[in-house]
Amino acid sequence: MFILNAPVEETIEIDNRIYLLKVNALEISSIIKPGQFLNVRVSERVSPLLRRPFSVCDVDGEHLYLMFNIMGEGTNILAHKPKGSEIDILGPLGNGFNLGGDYKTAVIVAGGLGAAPFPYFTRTLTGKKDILSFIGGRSKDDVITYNLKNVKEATEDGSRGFKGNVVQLLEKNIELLKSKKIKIFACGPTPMLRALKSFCIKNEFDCEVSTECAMACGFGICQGCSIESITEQEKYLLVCKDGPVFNIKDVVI
Amino acid sequence: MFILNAPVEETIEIDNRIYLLKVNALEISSIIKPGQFLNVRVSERVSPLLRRPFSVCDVDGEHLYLMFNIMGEGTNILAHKPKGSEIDILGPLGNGFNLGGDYKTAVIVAGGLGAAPFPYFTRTLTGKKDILSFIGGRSKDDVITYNLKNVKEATEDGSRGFKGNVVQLLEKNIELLKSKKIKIFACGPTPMLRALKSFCIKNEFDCEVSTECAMACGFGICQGCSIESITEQEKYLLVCKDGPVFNIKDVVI
Amino acid sequence: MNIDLSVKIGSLTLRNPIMLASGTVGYGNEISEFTDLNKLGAIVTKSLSLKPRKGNPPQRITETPAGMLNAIGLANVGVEVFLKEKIPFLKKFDVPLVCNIAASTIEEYVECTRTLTREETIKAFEINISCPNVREGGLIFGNDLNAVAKITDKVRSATDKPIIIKLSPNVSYIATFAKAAKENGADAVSAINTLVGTAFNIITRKPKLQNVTGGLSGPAIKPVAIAKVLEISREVDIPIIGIGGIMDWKDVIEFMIAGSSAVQIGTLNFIDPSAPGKIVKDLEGYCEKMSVEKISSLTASYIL
Amino acid sequence: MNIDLSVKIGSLTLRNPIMLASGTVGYGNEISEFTDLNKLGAIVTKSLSLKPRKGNPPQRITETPAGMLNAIGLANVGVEVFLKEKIPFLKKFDVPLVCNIAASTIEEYVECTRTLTREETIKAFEINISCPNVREGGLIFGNDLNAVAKITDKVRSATDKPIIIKLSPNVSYIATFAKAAKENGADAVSAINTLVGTAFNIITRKPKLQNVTGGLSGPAIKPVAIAKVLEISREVDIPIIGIGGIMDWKDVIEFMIAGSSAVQIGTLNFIDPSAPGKIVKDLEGYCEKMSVEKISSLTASYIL
Ligand SMILES: Cc1cc2nc3c(=O)[nH]c(=O)nc-3n(C[C@H](O)[C@H](O)[C@H](O)COP(=O)(O)OP(=O)(O)OC[C@H]3O[C@@H](n4cnc5c(N)ncnc54)[C@H](O)[C@@H]3O)c2cc1C
Ligand SMILES: Cc1cc2nc3c(=O)[nH]c(=O)nc-3n(C[C@H](O)[C@H](O)[C@H](O)COP(=O)(O)OP(=O)(O)OC[C@H]3O[C@@H](n4cnc5c(N)ncnc54)[C@H](O)[C@@H]3O)c2cc1C
Ligand SMILES: Cc1cc2nc3c(=O)[nH]c(=O)nc-3n(C[C@H](O)[C@H](O)[C@H](O)COP(=O)(O)O)c2cc1C
Ligand SMILES: Cc1cc2nc3c(=O)[nH]c(=O)nc-3n(C[C@H](O)[C@H](O)[C@H](O)COP(=O)(O)O)c2cc1C
Ligand code: FES
Ligand code: FES
Repeated sequence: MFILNAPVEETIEIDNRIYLLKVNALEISSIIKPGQFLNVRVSERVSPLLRRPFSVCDVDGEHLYLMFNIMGEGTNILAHKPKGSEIDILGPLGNGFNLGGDYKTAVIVAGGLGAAPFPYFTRTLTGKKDILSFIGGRSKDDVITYNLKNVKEATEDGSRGFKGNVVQLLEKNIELLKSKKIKIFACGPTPMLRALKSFCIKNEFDCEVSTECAMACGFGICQGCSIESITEQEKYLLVCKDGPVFNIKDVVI
Repeated sequence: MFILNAPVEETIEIDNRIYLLKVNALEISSIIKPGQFLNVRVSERVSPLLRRPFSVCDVDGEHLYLMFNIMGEGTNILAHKPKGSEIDILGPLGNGFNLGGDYKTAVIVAGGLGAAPFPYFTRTLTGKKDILSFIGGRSKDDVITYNLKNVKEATEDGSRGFKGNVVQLLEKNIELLKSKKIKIFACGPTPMLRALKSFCIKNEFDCEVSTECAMACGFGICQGCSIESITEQEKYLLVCKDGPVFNIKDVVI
Repeated sequence: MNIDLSVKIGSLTLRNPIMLASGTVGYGNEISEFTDLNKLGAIVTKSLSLKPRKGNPPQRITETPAGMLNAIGLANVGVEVFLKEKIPFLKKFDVPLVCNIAASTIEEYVECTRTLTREETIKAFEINISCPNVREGGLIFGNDLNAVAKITDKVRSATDKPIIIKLSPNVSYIATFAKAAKENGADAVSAINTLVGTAFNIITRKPKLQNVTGGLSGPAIKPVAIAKVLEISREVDIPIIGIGGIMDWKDVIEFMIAGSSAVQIGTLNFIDPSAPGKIVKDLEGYCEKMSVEKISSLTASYIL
Repeated sequence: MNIDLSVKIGSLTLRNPIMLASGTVGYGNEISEFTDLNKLGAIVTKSLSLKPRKGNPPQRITETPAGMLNAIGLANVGVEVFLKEKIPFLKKFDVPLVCNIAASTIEEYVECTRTLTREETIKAFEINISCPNVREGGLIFGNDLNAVAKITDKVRSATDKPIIIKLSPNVSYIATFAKAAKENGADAVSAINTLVGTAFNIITRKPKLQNVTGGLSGPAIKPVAIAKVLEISREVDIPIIGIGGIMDWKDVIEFMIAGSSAVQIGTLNFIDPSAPGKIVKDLEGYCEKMSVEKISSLTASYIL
């Protein structure tokens, strides 16, 4: 874990309302793994007070990329960080995806900004496993396919790709999925994850999911990020330390 | 009184650590008088919460100039407002200097940033009255003579001009002052104003002083900016409404 | 859609829930340059006492993180001057005028109310028992349950107009005070007044306020204010006027959900005196978008 | 100049006034990656109860203007696991360890203290009577003067080590609680714990915290905390540990001037876990520059 002031090299609006922030942070970029995250101090001032967590979106040498949209004050400030300024980042945090294992095809399932961790994931796995990406969103503006491979799209309003949600799209492709030795890696809004969980249990697919919740510290000292465990009844798990990636069967979503 | 978003045209560091902010605000620039002030919202965020008051430093057509140094968070933000951004200003506020009257020479007395209101004052009075400026500071870096005329300088460490404070410099020039029909216009730190008050009373000089204090609203609704009156015992005067310019005899400094 | 923004505080109907808080708009004249008073729910005067009060010596205010401390000390023109010099201006507007009263003795509360109630422009009274910056007569009424009960009872006898008791947050259980107010005839309570706070200048080692302590207001106190409103709402059946740190229409909705029938805007007036008018418009927009026909249906609509 | 940063809390000497607050550093391991614990005044553990506690269900935290609300609900590993699994790590450091204890009954407080006092690594106890997020046994101890007196007295009999009573700010007069603590044998008090607050999601109309209310911490509460420290300092002769919203060395000086012998850093640890170490260095710089030979001379150095 490092806290460092990373120079901002670029902030790109890659799509309408989706930003990519490129910072220079070799200490972190050289060790961070797909699915891990950073906790970013967006301002030196007392408001916004807390750091904001972001998945590592991509890594390229000494560069780290974060992907986000403007949700509130923190992301608004981040989107307007001028080139040459510095941002205070803390990381790498949490456990990333477990990329190993006895599967041939990594199936990415993402909704909206849930796509954020997968460019780095894809880069890391390319050449090692086959990759299939199922990407959903409310309408075509919400489908983020930046730096992903073999993408199938779903939109709820049918404005792009399959009309329906991304889990329905998985259902539609069930034969394809069953025909391969797959492991699912997912990130997205809670309703999507709930549907995905049923889908995975029903079809006995192995699935790792990156979860989100409100966080204060990001590294295990505030106990703010609790998530109910399926296996351990006596205590909550911590999203920041025990996750954010969990086996979808292990946590209450 | 107007509240408006004024485009920032330029922020110039005119001297080490002294900034001049140029904004476009015709509604205000066309009516504001020397000695009046503006209350500036430096940030949309909840911190810094309150507006920051600044004297109008100069006016040039539709342009207003503010002069300040970095005292804290508010002035730090202001100093780094990018060209093209907007700042929310409220004004004109307070009563300016009473420029009329039966005097021939306007004597400016200022210490440090107390020089801020006098460029506009000088511009307005040029051609109408003679002007003599007595400008003091701790050392040469604190003596601000930007856009002033007929300047005599004083520094406490003797690094520029007269060695001593600005009131001692007035004392030294007492013959000159007595030989003219003068009115004094002053702004500066409290110890300077106290000394000036004694000086003016002793020598029976008429003197208007621009005072400063902590303010919340700047236009008379919070009652935060009270100042003790010499004449009225039953109530405090308000710096923002009854001032900031007072006859030096009328208020407790 | 026809949106009904009106709310009721006892027998008083306001055209919308936005009131201007005592001590943050003087007697209405300066702020009328920025916000059309006729578009607001009500305005509450600076606390009035029987005689004029000079207030505390400067420095009276200082900024704190997301808030401010004030120790104005109830500087005001007194009842007589108010009636003679301030009412004529306020008469010009079609907005309910609530007179806030602060006093050092129970008798003074009664006397103020009795005098002011004759003035028909005044539509209700807000009784300030909770100013943290004045300690006269040895009592801090706001922290004394018996005093609150007694003041409410006596003021009740002095007027037929609605009485709102403005509660102090600096107590262990605010609901017990709301209950005392209700049981003694109050029509509503307002919550909250400022929290006691202080700040020191670390160079001079003196308090930043001449009065040593002051009242904390602004966004910093919003979570505390909402918790106090919720506490009263869950325990006492009385209309609540929510106050504390409101900066925009979203804060207004939050206060209403937590139990407020109306709200007051305080510190925000200093920062943006045009905000109250804007908030009324924004509330209308919100109701339209969310298909809320009567804004009063939001009051205490929390789902716990 | 030879600067003496050491301070005394009863019989306990700390090498400097910077302590880490309970619940904001777990049991020390994570934060030790960012700040050298051996350079700090003391660390206070997360509140321990006799048995492990799961804490409140999520969502447990939310941000507010210049602050945050938490309703962790005293999630902790319990005394037994603490002794077995956490103490070995903490033993490696040369920093006074203060054990914070929270309990639902007076007996539980005593039992915890008695068990823990045998562990020599533990140098003092901080008794949390003021957690706003747990209401068990029907009592909120922090608001009950008799309970505070009784707990202090009983815990006093259970250990020879210094006892610090951590006071609730959610009371009318905190000094009366400090007095009860002192009279019943406490060596010091710490002030303050969090203020009760809440926040609602205006779309779902549900509280943002599953527990409904939570504790407000961070810079927003600093003026309130300093006022409470000052109140105690003026009325009760007992060492005070100041807590609430400290963000930098200037805040530490302000708390000391107002009456604190030492301070605790809480929420700041989440934002910058390297800050406590930096603050110690900055304090040394300040003392050098201002020719303060003994930092303890700042305690209650206010000029009112
Ligand atoms: C481990 C982790 C990884 C994340 N990775 C990414 C990422 O790669 N890209 C991205 O855009 N976002 C990501 N998020 C979510 C991101 O942290 C929030 O969007 C951000 O904190 C919002 O900050 P804000 O100040 O702009 O909004 P705020 O003003 O704080 O909130 C605006 C809205 O966003 C909601 N919100 C706030 N925090 C969260 C959160 N943690 N999760 C979900 N909703 C939230 C609030 O409830 C509110 O409705 C991640 C969160 C976690 C916990
Ligand atoms: C009518 C009026 C006109 C002014 N005109 C000018 C001007 O033309 N140029 C200029 O540089 N400054 C002027 N000031 C002072 C200016 O308002 C403060 O310097 C500014 O508010 C500091 O804001 P900050 O956030 O940077 O500092 P803060 O963080 O608020 O404070 C930093 C330091 O400055 C001190 N300070 C804060 N406010 C004031 C104040 N009102 N007066 C004196 N000291 C203060 C604080 O005590 C603190 O020590 C004027 C003040 C008034 C009342
Ligand atoms: C400068 C100032 C003066 C105040 N004066 C009074 C007063 O005279 N009477 C009163 O009942 N409340 C007074 N208040 C309290 C406000 O009415 C309100 O309860 C409090 O400020 C919280 O609301 P806010 O956070 O929106 O400001 C004053 C507040 C401020 C900031
Ligand atoms: C997430 C969180 C958890 C806390 N847990 C405890 C606790 O277990 N026991 C306790 O006595 N105080 C606890 N506190 C209170 C802090 O110790 C401290 O009193 C409070 O946060 C104010 O200080 P701050 O503003 O610096 O955070 C907790 C505070 C936070 C923010
Ligand atoms: S975010 Fe603090 S423990 Fe997980
Ligand atoms: S600053 Fe508000 S009345 Fe003067």
